[in-house]
Amino acid sequence: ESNLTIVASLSTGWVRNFNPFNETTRLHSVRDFVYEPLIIFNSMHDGTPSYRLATDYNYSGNLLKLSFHLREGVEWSDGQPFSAKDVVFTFEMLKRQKALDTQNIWDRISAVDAPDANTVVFTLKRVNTNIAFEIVRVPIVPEHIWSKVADPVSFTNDTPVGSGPMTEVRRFTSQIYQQCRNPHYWDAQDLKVDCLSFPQVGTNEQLLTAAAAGAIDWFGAFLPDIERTYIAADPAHFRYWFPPGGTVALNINFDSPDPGNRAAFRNLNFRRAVSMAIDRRAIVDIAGYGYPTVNEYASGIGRTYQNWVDQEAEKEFGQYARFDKDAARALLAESGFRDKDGRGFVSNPDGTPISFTILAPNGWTDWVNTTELVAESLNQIGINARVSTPEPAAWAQKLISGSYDTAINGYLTGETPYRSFDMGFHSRFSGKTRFAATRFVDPELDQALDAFISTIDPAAQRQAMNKVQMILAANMPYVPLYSNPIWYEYDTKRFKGWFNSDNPVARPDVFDGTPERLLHLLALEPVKP
Amino acid sequence: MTEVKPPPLLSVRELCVDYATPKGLKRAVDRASFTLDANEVLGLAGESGSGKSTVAFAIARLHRPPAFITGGSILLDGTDVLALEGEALRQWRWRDVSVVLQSAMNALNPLLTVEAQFADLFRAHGIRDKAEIRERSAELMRLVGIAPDRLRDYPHRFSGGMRQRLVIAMALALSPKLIIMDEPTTALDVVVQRELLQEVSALRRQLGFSVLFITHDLALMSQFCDRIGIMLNGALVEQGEPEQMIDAPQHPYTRKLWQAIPPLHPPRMPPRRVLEKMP
Amino acid sequence: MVFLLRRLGFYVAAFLFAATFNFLIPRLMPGNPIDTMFAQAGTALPPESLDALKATFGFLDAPLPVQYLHYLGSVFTWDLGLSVKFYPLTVNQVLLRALPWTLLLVMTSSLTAFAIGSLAGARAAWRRGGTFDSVGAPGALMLQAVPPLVTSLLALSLFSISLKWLPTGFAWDPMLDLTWSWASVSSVLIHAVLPVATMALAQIGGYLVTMRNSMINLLGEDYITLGQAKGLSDRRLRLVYAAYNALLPALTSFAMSLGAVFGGSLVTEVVFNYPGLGYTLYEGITSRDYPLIQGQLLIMTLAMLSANFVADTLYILVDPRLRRA
Amino acid sequence: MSAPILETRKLGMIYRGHREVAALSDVSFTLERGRALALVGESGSGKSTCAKLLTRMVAATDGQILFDGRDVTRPGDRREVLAYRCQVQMVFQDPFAALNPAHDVRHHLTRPLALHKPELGRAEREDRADELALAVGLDPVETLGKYPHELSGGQRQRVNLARAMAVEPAVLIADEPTSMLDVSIRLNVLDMLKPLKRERGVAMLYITHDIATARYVAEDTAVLFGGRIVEMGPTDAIIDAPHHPYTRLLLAAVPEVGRSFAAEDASLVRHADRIREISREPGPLNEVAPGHFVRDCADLPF
Amino acid sequence: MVGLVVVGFFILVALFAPFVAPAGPNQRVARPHEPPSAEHVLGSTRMGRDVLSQTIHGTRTSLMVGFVAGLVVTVVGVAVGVTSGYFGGRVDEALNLLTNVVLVIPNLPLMLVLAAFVGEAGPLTIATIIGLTAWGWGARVTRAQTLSLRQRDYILASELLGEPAWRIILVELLPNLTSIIGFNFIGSVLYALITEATLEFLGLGDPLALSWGTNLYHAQETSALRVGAWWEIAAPSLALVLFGSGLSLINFAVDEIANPRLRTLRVPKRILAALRPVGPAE
Ligand SMILES: Nc1ncnc2c1ncn2[C@@H]1O[C@H](COP(=O)(O)OP(=O)(O)OP(=O)(O)O)[C@@H](O)[C@H]1O
Ligand SMILES: Nc1ncnc2c1ncn2[C@@H]1O[C@H](COP(=O)(O)OP(=O)(O)OP(=O)(O)O)[C@@H](O)[C@H]1O
Ligand SMILES: [Mg+2]
Ligand SMILES: [Mg+2]
Repeated sequence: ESNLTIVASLSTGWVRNFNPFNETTRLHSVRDFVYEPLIIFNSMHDGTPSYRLATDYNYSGNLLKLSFHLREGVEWSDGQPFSAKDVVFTFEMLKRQKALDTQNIWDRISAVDAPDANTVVFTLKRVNTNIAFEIVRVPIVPEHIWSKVADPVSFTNDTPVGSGPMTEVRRFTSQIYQQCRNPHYWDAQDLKVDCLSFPQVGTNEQLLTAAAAGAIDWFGAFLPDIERTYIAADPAHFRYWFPPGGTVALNINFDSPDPGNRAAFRNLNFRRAVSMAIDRRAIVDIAGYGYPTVNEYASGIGRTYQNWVDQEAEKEFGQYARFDKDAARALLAESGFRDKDGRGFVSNPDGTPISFTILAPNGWTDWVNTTELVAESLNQIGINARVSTPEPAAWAQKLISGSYDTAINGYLTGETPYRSFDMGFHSRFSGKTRFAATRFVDPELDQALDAFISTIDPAAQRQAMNKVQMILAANMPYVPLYSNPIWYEYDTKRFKGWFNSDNPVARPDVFDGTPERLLHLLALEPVKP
Repeated sequence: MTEVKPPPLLSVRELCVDYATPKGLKRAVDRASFTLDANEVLGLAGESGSGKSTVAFAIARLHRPPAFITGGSILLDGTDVLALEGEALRQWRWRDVSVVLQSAMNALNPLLTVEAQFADLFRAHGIRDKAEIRERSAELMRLVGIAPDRLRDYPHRFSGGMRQRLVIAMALALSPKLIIMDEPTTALDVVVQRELLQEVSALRRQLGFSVLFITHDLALMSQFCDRIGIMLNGALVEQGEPEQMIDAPQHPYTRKLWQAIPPLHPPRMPPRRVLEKMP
Repeated sequence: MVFLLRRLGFYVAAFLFAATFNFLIPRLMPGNPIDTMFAQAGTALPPESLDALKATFGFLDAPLPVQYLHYLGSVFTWDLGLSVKFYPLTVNQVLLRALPWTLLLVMTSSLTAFAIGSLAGARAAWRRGGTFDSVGAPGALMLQAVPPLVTSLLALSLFSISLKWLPTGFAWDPMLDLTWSWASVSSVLIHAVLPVATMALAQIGGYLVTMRNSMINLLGEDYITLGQAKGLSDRRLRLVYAAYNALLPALTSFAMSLGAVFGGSLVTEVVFNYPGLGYTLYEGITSRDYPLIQGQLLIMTLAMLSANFVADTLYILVDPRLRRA
Repeated sequence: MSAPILETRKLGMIYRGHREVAALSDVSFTLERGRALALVGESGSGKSTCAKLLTRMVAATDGQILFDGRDVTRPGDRREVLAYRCQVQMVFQDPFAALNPAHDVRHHLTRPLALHKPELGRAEREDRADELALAVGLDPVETLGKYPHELSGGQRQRVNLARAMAVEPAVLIADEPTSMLDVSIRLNVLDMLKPLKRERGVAMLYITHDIATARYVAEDTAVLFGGRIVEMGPTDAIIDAPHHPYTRLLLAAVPEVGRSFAAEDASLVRHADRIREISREPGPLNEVAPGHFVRDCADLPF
Repeated sequence: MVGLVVVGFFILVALFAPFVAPAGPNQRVARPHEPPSAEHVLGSTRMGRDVLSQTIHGTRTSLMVGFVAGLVVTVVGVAVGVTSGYFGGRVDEALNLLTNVVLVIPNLPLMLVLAAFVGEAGPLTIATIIGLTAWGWGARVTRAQTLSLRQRDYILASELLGEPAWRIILVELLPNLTSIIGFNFIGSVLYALITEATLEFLGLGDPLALSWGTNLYHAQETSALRVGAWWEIAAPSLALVLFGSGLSLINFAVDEIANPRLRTLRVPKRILAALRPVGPAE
């Protein structure tokens, strides 16, 4: 019997909670492994679908209906058949229990119907060609179980009945738990792993200790000096692959509470000077141990979405995203930012002082070090910036409430660049999430973003996305630094079939929120002894 | 003294004791010599710091660093006290010489019952039979006038005078030849002091041990002792019988001591003011 | 008894005080604790989800005094609500899960340190100025100056990572089901070795010096001299007459230091990934789990009070002077 | 005899701890200018308590204290207490403990002046301190700059006395001022008290357990037992013609040169416990001779 | 007086940090994790900073935290202890209860909670928090000593003279409490030092501050020990241990001065050889 040991999240002690809707304390092995998605859109390959519980999906001609065709013969892990009724039930439950609808799906859909046992049709309120990506993120639960649950919000689903590969909880202690093979799994012939073990690990340091001892097969962690700390412990078997993920950028608050800073932040040349002052390569090497991928795209799109890059925008504005200290100085000087009081720092053309902090969440070492290097760079071109490290919670709150000057921030990835640009810059999110922290508002940008999801025509989408990039590159509302690495380390001693740069099937990390991990699991098979 | 006498029980010759201090050696006892006969009470008087206790501790071999005996000899009933070592010394202690210390409050271990402290003592000297220990302890308690049923009590349950009696009872346990009493009554008031000493006096007549009695109360000493020695700055400046010391004190210091005692009843000698300033 | 009753009054007062303090801390801090707590949860929750969550965790939107009364009620019924971080566990369950491990660490390390430290201190005092004293006493002081942090890091990297003699974490082998079998017990013991040793190391110095000093003070007492004059053996004199008496002050410092040990266990537990109270507290702090933090402080205070109570009782047992009817 | 400067009427004191201790009951006596009253008694008989009440450090639980005819039993406001303390001063038993080791002699002598004679300038205070030192037989030049640990016991007690005298009190309370001193210097210190009484007309309460020194210092003596006065009168009368059994016991126990332990009064000591028991009983005071009062008690059975 | 020398040395280093340190604390002057060499005596950190300079600058903050916290602890402890011990009665009961409660609430956890809630706790904040939570022991000891001093006749004598209470406390009592206060202060400095390091290490302080604690934190965060960069852990650890030992030794001495019984006499060997010591030890 093969047993794959995974660390998908850090914890000081496991608590039995297999409720996939619980945002705060569900076990990170519930989604995908217990509740199989309808479709997995491969975000590493522009959202190519892998059909799981669904075999097809399509938008109606007017794009206001989205239907999924479900796979036949799928059974729940207790042997009951899976059908469209379960999907409808799940979404109806989300409608009743707002607390479960963490993506606010019901803001955008008006009805869910099952015309037959294998078809589900979503009626949309507005055209939204991105909605399929969001809908498949909702775990589908069995009606015959959940309809009896009195309060699905606090329900802990101790013995889950699911559609995924690993539904049987074999063992559960606070130090380790095991999920094993679903006896009714529809795709059993592809599943070569019998059990998943989740040992409890509290900190990165402890994770490293366990991993270096060869006790973990699959995990994702920021490990300092990975070649020496991890790989060196067993160079024959230990591997890692850090493909680029979401963009990490310096956010500049257009609504900074400080008038002097605000004036500077709203000045395009100031932002460009800031951007040019930063040596991204050095940051990646020193603060990031070389793991991240430098992001020198003026739009900040990053290597992650290489196929989407608008070359025009980069040709025109790319220079502002590349390190050139002298140009930065010159730009400052010619825009009237001068050191008026001889203290070594520039002030606004009108003489108001500029002095700000860069927030980084305490404890996120690579980010803290990044901001330190950014501050150092800014100081060198005469901008008075200091680092401040509030608790992560406080950092997030300040980004949301807008009571900050500048901060380091990271963006989510999606099937297309749309998700990250939309959450970061669409005015409807402004001040609502930490991603929309720059408070840069541009109706044209909103239009371009909305245009992107109003069509399924690839050419039209590309055009809209180019527009988005052009606007961002021209205005530089944030200063992209690098693409955060996707943390992924693995041990080839017991299993083979791992994703890596030679086998780049999909995002390789094992975290909750990466549905591709299911594909990854199915690709693994035990090494024959 | 040329009279032919049996050899004295205790003879201290040219005893010197030094304390090692940060400033060097400090001589606390300076060539003190005296003898003590069997069944005799010798009093040592002198003011605070004159070395009385140091002498007593040296005789009982209770010194610890920083005290060092730097000269002289001590012979007790033929034993060279200073030559005793190890187990022999341990056995010798209390069997030959027992001590009663000044502070009645602190002389007993507060955490052990009186009985346990008696038992300790007997066991240390080879008497292990429980019944015998109990029997002998009770006997000793009766001897000093405390009901034996109080053996089970802890020391704090006894008054100062009683505690001092308990210590005396212990001191008698092994019928030592010599009991050293270092200011056994200073913490007590006069009536209790008197009661206690009368008792010791009676016991001595009954049991026949010798006492080295240390105090700075000359009047008390003159009542209680057969002979008196006066110490000044570590040296024994004068010794003799009480009458002789009262009537014809030789050393000026002795005279000064006498004059400093206001008499209770009309004076035998008019008290002369001591006018010179004290150091 | 009177003494104990008086102490009992103190315990109740202290506990109330601690409880109130507990209540006030999160409320005196800037910002809305509840929002901060959920902001921590990461992704942006829609307000409906947030409200639903708040309701689940029983956060009252009431004026302070009402909240306080409600809180006191829950403290005295020891119904501390749900843990946010460890939902669906209640705070009680989380604490109960962690308490035995911390007790194991604290008790074994304290007792070991107390025994070794006191014996060594007694020895040092007895041979005043001897080799043991002149090396031991300053050595113990140096030991006291070494932060437990440093010792545990060193011990972990030396014995667990480099030499691989001892496990690097957990309270027992995770693959074992805990029973009263030899395998389980030995697994627990092996996993406790390093945490206990590092914690004990941090305490030995203190006990050594306390014992040594109180012993030296005692050695001047008349009953020691008298015991010596009685011809008691060295051993008996040292142990029953001197050390036993010197134990009293040491005992007080023992009880007092338990608080510090409780705190100190936090560092050790974090370093050794040991599932005790300290680690849980750390976790509660970093994730702003207020119900859990409150429960933690309460239970630690309670533990401290019990330690004090035990020390008081012991004190009475040992010292007949306090044993008044 | 002049009017009493300080008078106690049926003074009583109960300490309330977890056990009540009746430390003093029904104590009445008077202090007069230029005279000394000795308070004699065994340890724990309430002597120090009496002193504490008179200094108003603690308030009596019963009875009255009259100072110059004024009732001062109850605690007053700060000014009133200050004025009283300017009149009633005390010399303590332990000469070392009574001086602050952190300050020199000058501090000890000038502070009372600064407090009670604010009109004096700094220089005048210094002069007065010199005078005070001289008055108790200390060389001002040599001693004023010294710290307590640099002084001998006798010298320390002199400083104590000088400090008490600095405010020129009308009443001086001396609580066993010599019991901690070496025999050879005790008289020396006692000798300092006499001129105060005689020349400055100070009224004195001399507390001691040594009845022999009482005769040396005080005209009158009160014998205290168990918190009650058992006998009171002229010192000579008390010593030479004691009435109360406890007084007789006390006298019998005093060590005296030339009296052997086997003397006839030794029997009194042998029955000490019984005598204590008898003496504890309350009873009225009877005047057996002019000014000589004795408390009624059961007859001795022997 | 080894202790004094060590502590004095550290104080000097702290005072003159910018002059002594070979480089700025946050300057990148080397490649990441360079082992000790002539150029970088204690090697470099992962960020390429000079460990020696970091330690030297860290000395400043660490000592500052230690001394500020020590001061707060001492001042609060002495104020509470003396007031409680001197005035007695109700005041004493209330303050004593407070002291015992402070003693009973576990310190470190409380501090952690406070530090976390204050957020981004800078060294001064940490010092204050330590100071405000750790004064219990000092107060208790001071109170006990005050209680015993209060019974001394010289305090009674001052009261009899009509000295006002504040003056008795300040002029008569405090000078006699100096050794206790000193003891308390030094002990608190040591405690604060260790505690600060612990808080910083746990990541509850301000990682940008420069103290031994943050140095350790950074070393841990960059897995210094695992990559063999022992120097990064060793430097601040050693500094902590050395300075702490120095303080401990001073305290030992203070203890000996305050309590003559504890004083060890070192009799010159020459004299000892000539003497015949007699005692239980031999
Ligand atoms: N531990 C010590 N270290 C140094 N000197 C000491 C020590 N103990 C005693 N001395 C000195 O030895 C001398 C004699 O002391 P000792 O105790 O024998 O005097 P004493 O006559 O018994 O006095 P007292 O009447 O006060 O008991 C004194 O000067 C004292 O200062
Ligand atoms: N503060 C107090 N609280 C309770 N009881 C006290 C207090 N002070 C004294 N006593 C008790 O009051 C009684 C009288 O004490 P006091 O000190 O007046 O005696 P004394 O005659 O001065 O004795 P000594 O000769 O020992 O000084 C004693 O039984 C004592 O225990
Ligand atoms: Mg002596
Ligand atoms: Mg008294």
